[in-house]
Amino acid sequence: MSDTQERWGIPGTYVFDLTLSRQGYAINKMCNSLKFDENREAFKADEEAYMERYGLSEEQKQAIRERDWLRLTQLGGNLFFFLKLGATLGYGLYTIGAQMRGESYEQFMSTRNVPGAT
Amino acid sequence: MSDTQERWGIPGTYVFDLTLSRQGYAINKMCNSLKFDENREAFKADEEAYMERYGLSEEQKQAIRERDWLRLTQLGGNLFFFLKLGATLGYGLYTIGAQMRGESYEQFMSTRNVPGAT
Amino acid sequence: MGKIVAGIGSSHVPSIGRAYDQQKQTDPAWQPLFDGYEPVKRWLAEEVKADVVILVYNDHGTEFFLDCYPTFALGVADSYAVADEGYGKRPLPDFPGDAAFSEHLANHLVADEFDLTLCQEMALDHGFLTAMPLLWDHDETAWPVKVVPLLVNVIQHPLPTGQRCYKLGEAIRRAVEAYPEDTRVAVVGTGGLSHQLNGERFGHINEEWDKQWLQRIQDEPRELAALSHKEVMTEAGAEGGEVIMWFVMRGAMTERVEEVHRFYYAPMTTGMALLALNNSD
Amino acid sequence: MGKIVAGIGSSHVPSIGRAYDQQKQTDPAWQPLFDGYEPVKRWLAEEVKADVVILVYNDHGTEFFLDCYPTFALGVADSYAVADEGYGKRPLPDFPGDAAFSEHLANHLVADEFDLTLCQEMALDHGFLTAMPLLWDHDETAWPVKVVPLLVNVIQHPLPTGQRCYKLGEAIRRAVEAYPEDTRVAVVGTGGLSHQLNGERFGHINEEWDKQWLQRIQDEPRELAALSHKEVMTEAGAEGGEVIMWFVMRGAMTERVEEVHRFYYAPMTTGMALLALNNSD
Ligand SMILES: [Fe+3]
Ligand SMILES: [Fe+3]
Repeated sequence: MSDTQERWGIPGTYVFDLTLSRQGYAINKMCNSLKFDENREAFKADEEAYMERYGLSEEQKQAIRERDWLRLTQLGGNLFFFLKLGATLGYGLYTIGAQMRGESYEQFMSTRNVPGAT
Repeated sequence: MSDTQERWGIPGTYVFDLTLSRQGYAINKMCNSLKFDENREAFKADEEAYMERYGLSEEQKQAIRERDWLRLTQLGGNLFFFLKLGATLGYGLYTIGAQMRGESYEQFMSTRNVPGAT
Repeated sequence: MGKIVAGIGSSHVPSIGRAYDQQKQTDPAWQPLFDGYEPVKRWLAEEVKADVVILVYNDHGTEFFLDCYPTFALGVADSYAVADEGYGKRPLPDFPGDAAFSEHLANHLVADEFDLTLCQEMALDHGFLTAMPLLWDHDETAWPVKVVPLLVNVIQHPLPTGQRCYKLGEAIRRAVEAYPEDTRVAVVGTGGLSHQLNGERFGHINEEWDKQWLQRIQDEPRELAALSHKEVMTEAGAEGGEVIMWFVMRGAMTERVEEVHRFYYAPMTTGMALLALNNSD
Repeated sequence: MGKIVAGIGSSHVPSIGRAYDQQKQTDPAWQPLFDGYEPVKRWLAEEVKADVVILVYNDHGTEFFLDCYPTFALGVADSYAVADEGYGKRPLPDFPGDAAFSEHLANHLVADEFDLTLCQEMALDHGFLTAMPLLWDHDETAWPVKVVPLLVNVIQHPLPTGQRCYKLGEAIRRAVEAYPEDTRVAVVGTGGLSHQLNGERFGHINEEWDKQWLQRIQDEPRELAALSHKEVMTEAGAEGGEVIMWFVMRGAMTERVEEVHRFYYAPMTTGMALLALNNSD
């Protein structure tokens, strides 16, 4: 499924090592650019053009089109950078996390000790 | 004369240590910006405004107004950065060096083994 | 002579900062956390009275990008800006640095074979910000302590080993004790405890492991520091691997330490912990 | 298994690059220099046949600024751009990296307690560029070797000690020998020899010291590496202090080395030197 999972052998976990970081460099560089308001506007105005400008692969583009955060992680996206993409698109941390777990937001929240502490 | 000379005790030499680097930070940040053509144009169009924008002290500004490279060095300018200022103003390495030695360009060149190797 | 006068381990979590800024100190979900920090805040103000805080943290895609990623980066500036992490700047005053002390550290640590990246400008994200207002009172413009930010790469493997972090702490102690001024130095290691923010295991926490950590970091830090990254991440989660930053703090303390206060709370996706230590020797 | 197959010390001077680009190879002032590199270029092409070159260099205010300055920075990219130092880009092809080999080095060296800054993008200035076309033939688009740039801070003190640089070389040898591929690796240390570009002593060179250096780096490198920065700079000039980068190369070689070629020429403000070494053991 994912090389980094084989390299590290921790289930359900994609360790962000240099190999994965290099694979996802275009994703993370694009996401990092979204710290600036004008870039967020440009992304929202034309996602395809923006992704093209940063040289994302077709697979990487598709993961972003589908807002598939797990796939994006497997392709080298790093959460600390793609949270900026999430913020641009209106996806918060727990929404992203629930999706990566294959759960609804409510299901995920029900697994927490004190779900009010957000 | 200069603190860094006292700290290091090497005659005629201004070792670029952190203390000196911090003192000259504004100079070097300004000079570093001159790697871009549009900034060189802006500097030439209004030196005073450009220096003000980077927060140079009056002493530092005065050294630049006088093209006094030795003084600029003593105030924390680092040659690798202020060479960009030199290039903007039409001062090359050997012209700057001769001035720091207190010599004319010709005097300085006459001290070299093979002055043709420039 | 410089002296290390306190060692503190503390989580750094963005939601804590939001709760602080939104004044949720008495919100039932948050009160335990804020109450947990109170005794340490008091101890620091009344007994420790540090002049400078060396705070060990990591950046979270805010100020450093992967084009050029340092293993260790030390602030050597007069002041440090509060970063905007994309939701607006937190209403905290910028931090005063102690550049002379930073320079002393830089000179000492590089001579001692630590290959630091030195930063004259550095904006600080929640890795740095979270613990500060919970540990030191501030008003709208000022902090009662000066700071030295020390960044550790815990984002992109290869990370420094736990042992390397521990040795950095030991070297920091030597450097502090060689400082000619009578400067009282607190060292804060931030991060952890268990949490994971990626993959199907998102949300993994391990309260049992966290509670053991709070004891073992006191009694057998070298054994802990010898664990591999894989061992730590398997138990504490991928992002929990950042606990290695506590070793810098622990390495700066004496062999034996005395516990001043301990607090643990795991409401959502992170084992939030606070540990305050005093030197015994 | 990886193998270190050559060790080279070489000056890096902008005027050499200009002379090369302006085809001054037979200009009387420059011919000695280009002739001096020819035998080594031939040896590298015909006997050494390296696959990868680790080139140790420093940046000169081109790609790195003082806001965030690393002690050691290692390239881990697939390719590296030729930098524009403000006079237009030199007409040299960009450099192919060997990212897999770089990653191996990064993993090994960080585990070995070298606190590297890792660079996935890195444009290379004359510190890197000067020696390459004098040592390896290229056409308009390609180089016959892959490269790994390794940057050392020799600009802003505290610099790493000579001994730290030597140890980094030793660790590089261990890492190379642990590489599973049959990769032939040349290590090039650049910089120096004596020169000074600041203050009233601008233009200081010390031919006697330089000539001793070329022998002592072979026979007693540890003694040389133990010299303080002040001792080196007093003799070799403030900017001559960058010769510590040669220790990385020397540390990567065996205890005893065999001299393949030596060349020295001091026409203007820098003692320009070339030294090619073979492992003896
Ligand atoms: Fe963190
Ligand atoms: Fe250089």
